[in-house]
Amino acid sequence: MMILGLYNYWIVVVLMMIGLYIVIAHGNLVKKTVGLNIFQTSVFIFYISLGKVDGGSAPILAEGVNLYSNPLPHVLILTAIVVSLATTALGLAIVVRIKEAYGSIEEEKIQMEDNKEC
Amino acid sequence: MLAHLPVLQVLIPLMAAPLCLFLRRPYLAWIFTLIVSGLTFLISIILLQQVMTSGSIVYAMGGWEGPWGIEYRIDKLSAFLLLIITAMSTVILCAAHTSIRKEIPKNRQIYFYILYLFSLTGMLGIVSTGDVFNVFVFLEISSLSAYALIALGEDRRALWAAYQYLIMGTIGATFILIGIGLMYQMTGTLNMDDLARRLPEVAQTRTVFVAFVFFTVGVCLKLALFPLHLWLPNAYAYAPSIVTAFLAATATKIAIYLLIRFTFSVFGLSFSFTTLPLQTLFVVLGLVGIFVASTAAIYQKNVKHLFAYSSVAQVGYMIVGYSMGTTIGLMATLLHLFNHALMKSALFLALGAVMYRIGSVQLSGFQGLGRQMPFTMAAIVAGGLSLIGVPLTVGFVSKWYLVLASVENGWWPVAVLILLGSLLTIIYIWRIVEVAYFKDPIVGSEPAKEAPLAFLIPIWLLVGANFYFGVDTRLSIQVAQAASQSLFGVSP
Amino acid sequence: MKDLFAVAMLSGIYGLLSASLFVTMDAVDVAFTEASVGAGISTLLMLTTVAMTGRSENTVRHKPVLALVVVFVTGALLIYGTLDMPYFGDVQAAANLHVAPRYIQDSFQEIGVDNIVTSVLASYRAFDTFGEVVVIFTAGIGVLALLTFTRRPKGDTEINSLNDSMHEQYLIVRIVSKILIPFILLFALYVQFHGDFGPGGGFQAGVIFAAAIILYAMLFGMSVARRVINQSFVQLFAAVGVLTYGSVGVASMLNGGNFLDYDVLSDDPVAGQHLGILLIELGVGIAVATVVIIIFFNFAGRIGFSKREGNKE
Amino acid sequence: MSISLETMLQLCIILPLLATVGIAATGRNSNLREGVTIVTSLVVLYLVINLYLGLKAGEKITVQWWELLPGLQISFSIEPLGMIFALIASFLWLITTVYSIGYMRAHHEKNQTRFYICFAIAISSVMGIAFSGNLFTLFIFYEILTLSTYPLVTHAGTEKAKRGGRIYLGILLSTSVAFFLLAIVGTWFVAGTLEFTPGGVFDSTVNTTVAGILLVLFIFGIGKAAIMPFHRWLPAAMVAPTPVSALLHAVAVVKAGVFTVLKVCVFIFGIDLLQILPSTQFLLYLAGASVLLASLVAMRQDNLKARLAYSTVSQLGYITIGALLASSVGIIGGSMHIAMHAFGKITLFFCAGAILVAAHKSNISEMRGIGRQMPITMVAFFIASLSIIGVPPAGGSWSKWFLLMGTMEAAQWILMVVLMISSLLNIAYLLPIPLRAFFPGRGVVDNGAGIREAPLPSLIALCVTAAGSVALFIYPQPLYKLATAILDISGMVHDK
Repeated sequence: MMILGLYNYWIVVVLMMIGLYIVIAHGNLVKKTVGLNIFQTSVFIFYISLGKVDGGSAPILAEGVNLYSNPLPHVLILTAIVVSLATTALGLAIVVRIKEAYGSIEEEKIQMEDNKEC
Repeated sequence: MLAHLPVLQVLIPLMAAPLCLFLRRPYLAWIFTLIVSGLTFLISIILLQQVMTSGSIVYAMGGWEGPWGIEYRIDKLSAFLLLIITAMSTVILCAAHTSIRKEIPKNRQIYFYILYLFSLTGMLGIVSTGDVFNVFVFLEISSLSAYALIALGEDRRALWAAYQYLIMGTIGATFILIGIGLMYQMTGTLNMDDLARRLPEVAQTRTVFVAFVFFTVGVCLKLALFPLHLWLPNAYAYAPSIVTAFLAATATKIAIYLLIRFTFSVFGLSFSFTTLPLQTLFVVLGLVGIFVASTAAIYQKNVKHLFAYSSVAQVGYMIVGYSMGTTIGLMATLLHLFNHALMKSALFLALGAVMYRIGSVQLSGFQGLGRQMPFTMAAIVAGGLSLIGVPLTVGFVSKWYLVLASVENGWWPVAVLILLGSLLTIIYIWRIVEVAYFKDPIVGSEPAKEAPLAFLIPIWLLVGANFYFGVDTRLSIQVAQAASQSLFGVSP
Repeated sequence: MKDLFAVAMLSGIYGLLSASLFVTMDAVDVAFTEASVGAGISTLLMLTTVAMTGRSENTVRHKPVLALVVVFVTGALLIYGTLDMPYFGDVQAAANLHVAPRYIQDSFQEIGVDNIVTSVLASYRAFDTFGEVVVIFTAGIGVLALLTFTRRPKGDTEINSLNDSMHEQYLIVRIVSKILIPFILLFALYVQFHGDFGPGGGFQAGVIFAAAIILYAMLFGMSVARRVINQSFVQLFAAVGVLTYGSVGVASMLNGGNFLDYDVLSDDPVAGQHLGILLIELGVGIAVATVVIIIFFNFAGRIGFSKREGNKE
Repeated sequence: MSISLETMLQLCIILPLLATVGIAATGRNSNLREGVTIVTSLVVLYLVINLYLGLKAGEKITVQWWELLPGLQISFSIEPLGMIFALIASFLWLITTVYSIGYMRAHHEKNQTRFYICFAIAISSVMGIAFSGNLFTLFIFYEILTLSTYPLVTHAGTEKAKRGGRIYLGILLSTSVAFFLLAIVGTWFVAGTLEFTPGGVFDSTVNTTVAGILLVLFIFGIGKAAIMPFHRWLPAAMVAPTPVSALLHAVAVVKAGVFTVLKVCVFIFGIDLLQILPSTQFLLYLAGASVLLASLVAMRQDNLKARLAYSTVSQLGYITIGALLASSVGIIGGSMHIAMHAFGKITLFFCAGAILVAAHKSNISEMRGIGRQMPITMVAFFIASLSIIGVPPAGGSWSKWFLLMGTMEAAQWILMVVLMISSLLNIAYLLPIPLRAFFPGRGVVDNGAGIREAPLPSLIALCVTAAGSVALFIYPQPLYKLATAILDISGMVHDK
């Protein structure tokens, strides 16, 4: 029962960790950003899944429906998605500038350049 | 209108930011920003008075009282923080126009002011809100604008620093988000008060434990607590001078605030300090942080780097005070929040002035500045003395309480280490002094002129504050004491 | 996976998948948004970035051990945390018992909107949404601050040429989508105002609207698009979006209510709520649409430029 | 006299500060500038004497300033010990000013304005230390003194001066921050007060180990007392211009140190507690060691100022011993020695400076036969040496006598021997200098061509101080009375 009850969360955790791993382990800035995206999106899935109610339907009032899923996580995640979009946009903008300034988007290269400077 | 002050505090800068787009000229934008920040400062003063006299203020957004709606909750602690942030931003802004004109291309200056206002908004929002998810949202507002502001630095390394900060910051924020989610899952509420009421029932569950861990780690990332501080030095070193001054004075304070707020007002003291060895962990991390960072500071060639590391060290002090888990300890932390804001803003502004004149803050470039920019260097020395904790400066006050708190806990070794830490401070401050006063200017370099008044006035305002609040400690101590007592539930 | 192009596409697909996952978990609004953002905008941005930074990643992989450790610890911790969780879909879970029921039961009387998500989003937790708008606006400004040219680039010509060459060829595509665009815009408006009853609302509408413009820009070249849509005008519009939202709140303050308390906007609270939600959704729509446009234009505007810079190295 | 004693007390501290403004303003015109300094020092001296009379008349003089931290006030009150210190400092400030006028000009020093300003600040903080009513106040002025003297030490601005200053500041700040402050906080926590109270602030229930630790922290923390191993700053500070070495490092700074030690012993711990503390004995031996070693090191110094510096270190050890002996006689001896040594040592420094200015000589080996050219200076030097050694007809003999008495009374035979040996060493390293100067012995080329006495102001100054140490031998009564008064107020019996 426990397995059945929690498998969903466990999958989410695995997804999160994949994302996190990409962020930490990859030197390529675009990939880092992608990883960040995956990480955040997985968190969203987690939120949504904790709002799911068995047999509930989408929280839009309708005739003859009396069991709805929890709308609150949805709202939170709507906000969170926008936040993640904002972060991605800003991050990529910085990446672009880095490319222009360093001519590379590989962590090692950039670090080397910096160490040369100071 | 008085009833609306809590929201106005946040709303005014928030609405002002987009308005900046309509005034095309940077100069106007600066004046406008300055006025707005000044307004928030006034509001924060009034709020502080109200809170000190008549307890916490609750303001329900959209008329939906918590936990269904989002409510603002200003208590002594948050009022104190509001005061610090708004005051710092206002003073620092005085120098903004002069410094920005030099460091940021003209057609980006407008955006600078907008982002500045947003990061101010974000911080104020974090401090005022009583809803955990709202914290996350405003945290992101302030962080995003901070990333952009840092990336505006002249040096290309600013970009890399900003990106690293962005990654770290976002991971931290997401951790916090996870923590919030878990809390919500166990309690079904997002309102801090409500959480405080409902968490104890489920306090023993592993989920809440994990929630606490994730939240703490997330905050420590933002806090740049050793060993999670790696993003900070570069970010501070390459950001535009004004940004550095502003962030150094406020950003880490916000993180500390969050830590205090959640451990004391949400999870509750007993939980936070018993479920896991937080106390010992933080004391150790704090102390190690103090020593590693201070030692690193000694070896820096770039003075902005130097003071950035010293900031990390100072965070260590605050954490140590916090982890005492006593009224005096927390009081010391709060005092140090206030005092450190004063010192660091003064120091970084002074560095901004140096940047303005000689275009770099390499230590080697400081040769002979003692004679060429007497007032600026004097300010740096004064700030340094305050950082060391010489009597009659604010630094001394916080040191005193830190040591007192650790002695009270019977942690003599900690007290000794704290004081030894300040010896390291002496060393790195004196490196600057000796270069500035005992080395003759590099031959061939044209002598630098004294910084313009636009710098000197705010700088010396802050230096003055460093001494004033070191001599007349009534205000800061009274507020800090009241705040920490109310957090401990002691009736003053 | 060395090819960044593929990486970007896959991340888009991941977004789409999670969107469908959301649908299965009754989160239609979220799904809608995630689809438009995860699969749409961010993928688009990634592709644009890749176009500038080059497709291939170099192979050096560093400190995977440390990363693995961190990831493993975090993951283990989370799994450990899940052990005490209420089971997935549990009706009795605390999350579904304390605050949420009120929304489900009373929201209609209090706000008169079928879509509970909308009522929560736009009224109960309207302040969060306000924050969300500010966040996206901040991002827009941030991108502007980072990517606006400090000096007028000679790049424009290149961009034109690039675009022209691109869109001379695909005549059919052009015509088809030229016909499509008005419909897309219409759909955007529908989503905008239909938010009360079905999934949708300002944010999604804004994204769709922006998508239309972007499509246009892609087909007819940046320069043309630039001519049609004046940049500074767009920026001001974004500001207007945010201000609209804010001023609704201020209005309610002036009418003696709390910030964003729509009840006081009209004599009948429900009507007031309707009005308020309508207005703020409008604000959201405007802000999001314009910001997304800004972001995209500034990215695309850089293409030629950064290519040159890159070659310099 | 219209103004009240309280006002005078505050004026003693504030006037020098105000003077700095005047000095800065008149910086252009050197005569005016030094005029300001002299007038100020005269006034301060006058005030202090009035206070002294007031104290003799049994007035209770206390002043409360604001509360710096809750429960910790900046407050002043006058008691005999502080009075001694204040009298010496203010009097010798006047003399030194006269001296430095001659010295600084003849030596063509740079930034003389800065010099006089820092000097004034230093004096004001010395007054603050002397009159401070609680340990907290004392600590604050103690730190100000350290900082304000740093520019004086590094006055020359050379690499050597920088290094000297580094050691100076490094040791003094470090000890005071790391140990002194900790000790103060500890005391505040244990005793709940920092007020100087006769008989000590600790009640009988205090845990002696804790108090013992505190005592050690105090003795180490008060780096200005130059107890080994924290004495290095004193020789390092000798890079300063001679007047600085003379006043600050023979009188103001070092005496501030030992004064603080005395204060702490008498008014924080109290004699009775001191006697039963486990760490006292250890500290006594430490002080004894520093007396002996410093004398030995002094023997081997050829640079005159360095030798004097080490001799100071050893003499400070005497006073610390006197304080730690925790016997009435010891206290008397210690407090008297503050005065005696001050007069003696400042004279020696004056002479060293005079020789430097007039003959440009700083090494002892070069000073053979110099007595021919500079008789007055060398006579003064001779007298002062006697005072340091402690033989009649110089004041030093009294204090050393009492100190010896103290060691006997406390049955500290080892220390008694130490003191005697070190007195012999004093003879060995001080007397040869004047003797050689007058009787160079055979086969020494007369190197003194064209050397004349030092400039008049300097000469006057060193004569006055030399005369002073003789006078203190002939009329020790006032000093003795003050010293015994310390015991009276702390309610201790002593044999007249």
